[in-house]
Amino acid sequence: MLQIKSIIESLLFASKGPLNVEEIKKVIPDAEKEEIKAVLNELKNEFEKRNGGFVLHEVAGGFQFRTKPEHKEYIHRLFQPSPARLSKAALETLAIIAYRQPVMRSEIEHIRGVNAGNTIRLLLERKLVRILGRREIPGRPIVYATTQKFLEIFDLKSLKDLPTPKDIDDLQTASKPDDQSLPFKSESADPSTSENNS
Amino acid sequence: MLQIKSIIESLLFASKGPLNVEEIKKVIPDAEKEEIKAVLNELKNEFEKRNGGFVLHEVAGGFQFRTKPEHKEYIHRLFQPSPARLSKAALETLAIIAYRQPVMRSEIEHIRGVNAGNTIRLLLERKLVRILGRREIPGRPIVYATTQKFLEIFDLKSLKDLPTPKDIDDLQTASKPDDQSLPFKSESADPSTSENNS
Amino acid sequence: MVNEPYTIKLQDIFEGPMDLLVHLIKKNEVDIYDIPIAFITEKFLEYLEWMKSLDVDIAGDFLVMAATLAHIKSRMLLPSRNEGTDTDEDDDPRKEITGPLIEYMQMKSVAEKLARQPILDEDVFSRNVEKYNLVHDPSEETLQVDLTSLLSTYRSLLDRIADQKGLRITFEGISVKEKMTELIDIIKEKGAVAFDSLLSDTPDRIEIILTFLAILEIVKLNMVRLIQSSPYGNLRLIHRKADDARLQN
Repeated sequence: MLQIKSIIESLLFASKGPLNVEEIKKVIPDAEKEEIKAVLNELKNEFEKRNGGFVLHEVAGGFQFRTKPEHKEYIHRLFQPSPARLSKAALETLAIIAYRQPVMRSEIEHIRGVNAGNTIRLLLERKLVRILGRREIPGRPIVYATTQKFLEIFDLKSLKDLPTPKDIDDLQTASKPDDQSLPFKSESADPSTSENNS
Repeated sequence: MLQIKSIIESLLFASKGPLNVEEIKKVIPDAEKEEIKAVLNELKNEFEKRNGGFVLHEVAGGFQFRTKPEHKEYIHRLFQPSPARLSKAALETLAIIAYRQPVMRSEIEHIRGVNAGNTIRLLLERKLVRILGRREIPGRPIVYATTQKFLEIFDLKSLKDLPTPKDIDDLQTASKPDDQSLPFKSESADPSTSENNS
Repeated sequence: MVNEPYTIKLQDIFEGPMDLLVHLIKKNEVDIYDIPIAFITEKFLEYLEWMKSLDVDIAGDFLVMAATLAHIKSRMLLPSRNEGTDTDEDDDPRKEITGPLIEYMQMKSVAEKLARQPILDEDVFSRNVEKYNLVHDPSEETLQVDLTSLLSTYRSLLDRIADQKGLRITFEGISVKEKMTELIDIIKEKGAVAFDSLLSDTPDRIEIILTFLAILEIVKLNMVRLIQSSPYGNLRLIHRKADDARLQN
């Protein structure tokens, strides 16, 4: 029999999206979950140490081979034209949906103060958000949530990994150039507080 | 500056097809052709020696990362259609059954313009649709509906939660005035804010 | 008129009134808990004037906000009803925009942080396996299904047949459809049922109408027979299959 490590590596290589332990287990039923987990971590370390063009990255609850950010310039040159970047409106709408999910269109519009129909449509088309169902209030409005692909695209391990909003004090000083360059300050605010689960 | 080897590896990794020396040279103009050729051979040897799940394969005048043939059995298993994966034909048929249930095969075929027997059978096998009964008209045609499993796969609480084409069309239009999408609901009944949103 | 001309590049056109307000507050280093409402209103209107001078269509949202600001400003001028008590802060009319502004600024900060992540297909890349050699026959290609793909598939089918004559597809409420499926299941199981028993204990009008419509549809499908023994008597629904069996015995 082939080495499990080699098999797992080929699966990660051939898969379209990140693979998790359960998905690998389904393909190699003989392997123990613990064993798979160990191999994944071993591979991750190995590719990191190799310092080549790509690494095994942990994202959206699974593992996926990805190039390193420092190569982007060259890869963009290889793929012309590069995909359209998300607009500010799309990012803001996405942030609201991510934080407030499940959320209605009217709630998004209430926060942003502008019509959100087209932006939601775009996010649906790009599969970054999905229709979760309807809210049981008059009119039965549709409620939206983020997708697995949202996690994959924005390099999040899970929704718990979402960036926390800035504190109000930080928001006010954000216009000063010095403050803007601050890296992610780990906020004291717990991501699971008020904003997260209304 | 990044190592040329690392850049070339990332290009080979991200590319859709095999890359040859000229194509790589276009992306990294500073690199000499001889250098690129040497790096490609070096990478090829390295991955061969590594004895992992994939190798750098020389094909069609270029180089491409490929899984090893001995892994194909596992990779086929990975790609085996799970209940959440369907062919385009199956998805179309499922969409018609979901939105028009209870529905007869002839109606499905009328909409799709092709024979639907095989795809219906496949959907029955996958337990995404079921036979609801027969219409008591000549020929006693079978009537189809979706199943509980259908709801589970699409993450719906009930069929009532299924979004309709109208929901998507509505996204193109401005939200209705009663949609509470005004930037602010002013608690006092202010005529200037209550009717301005159209 | 405008002593400090705006130097706004066209790509900085504001997304909406909230976006503009945030800009004004940050630019002027205003304390969000103590917004100088007259000043901000003035700056807000200046911007609208500027947009007008550029012949930019000012969206209704901006006008609503201008009205809201003016309204708050006028309320600030009125003496507080609870003067002398501790509730001054709660009475602050500015509260109406402070809360939403804070919320919006927080969401903006999340959006900014998200944009700084290494974004897949922009900053980092996974393998492009769309055309993986394993798929031999394109018709065999499978798609990951989700609600959005189900819905867009149905929509494109509707578009495809939209021009065909003699086929009318209407957007029917799914609720009647669901009710039909539910009722057929019940009737099939029991053989025959009374209309009343199909309703919940305290049915509302919608439920009665929905149930009735669903029954009419089922009858039209010829899957059940409808019997009413006396005028205004209870409707009975009999499954065609059970009916046949009874007649034969």
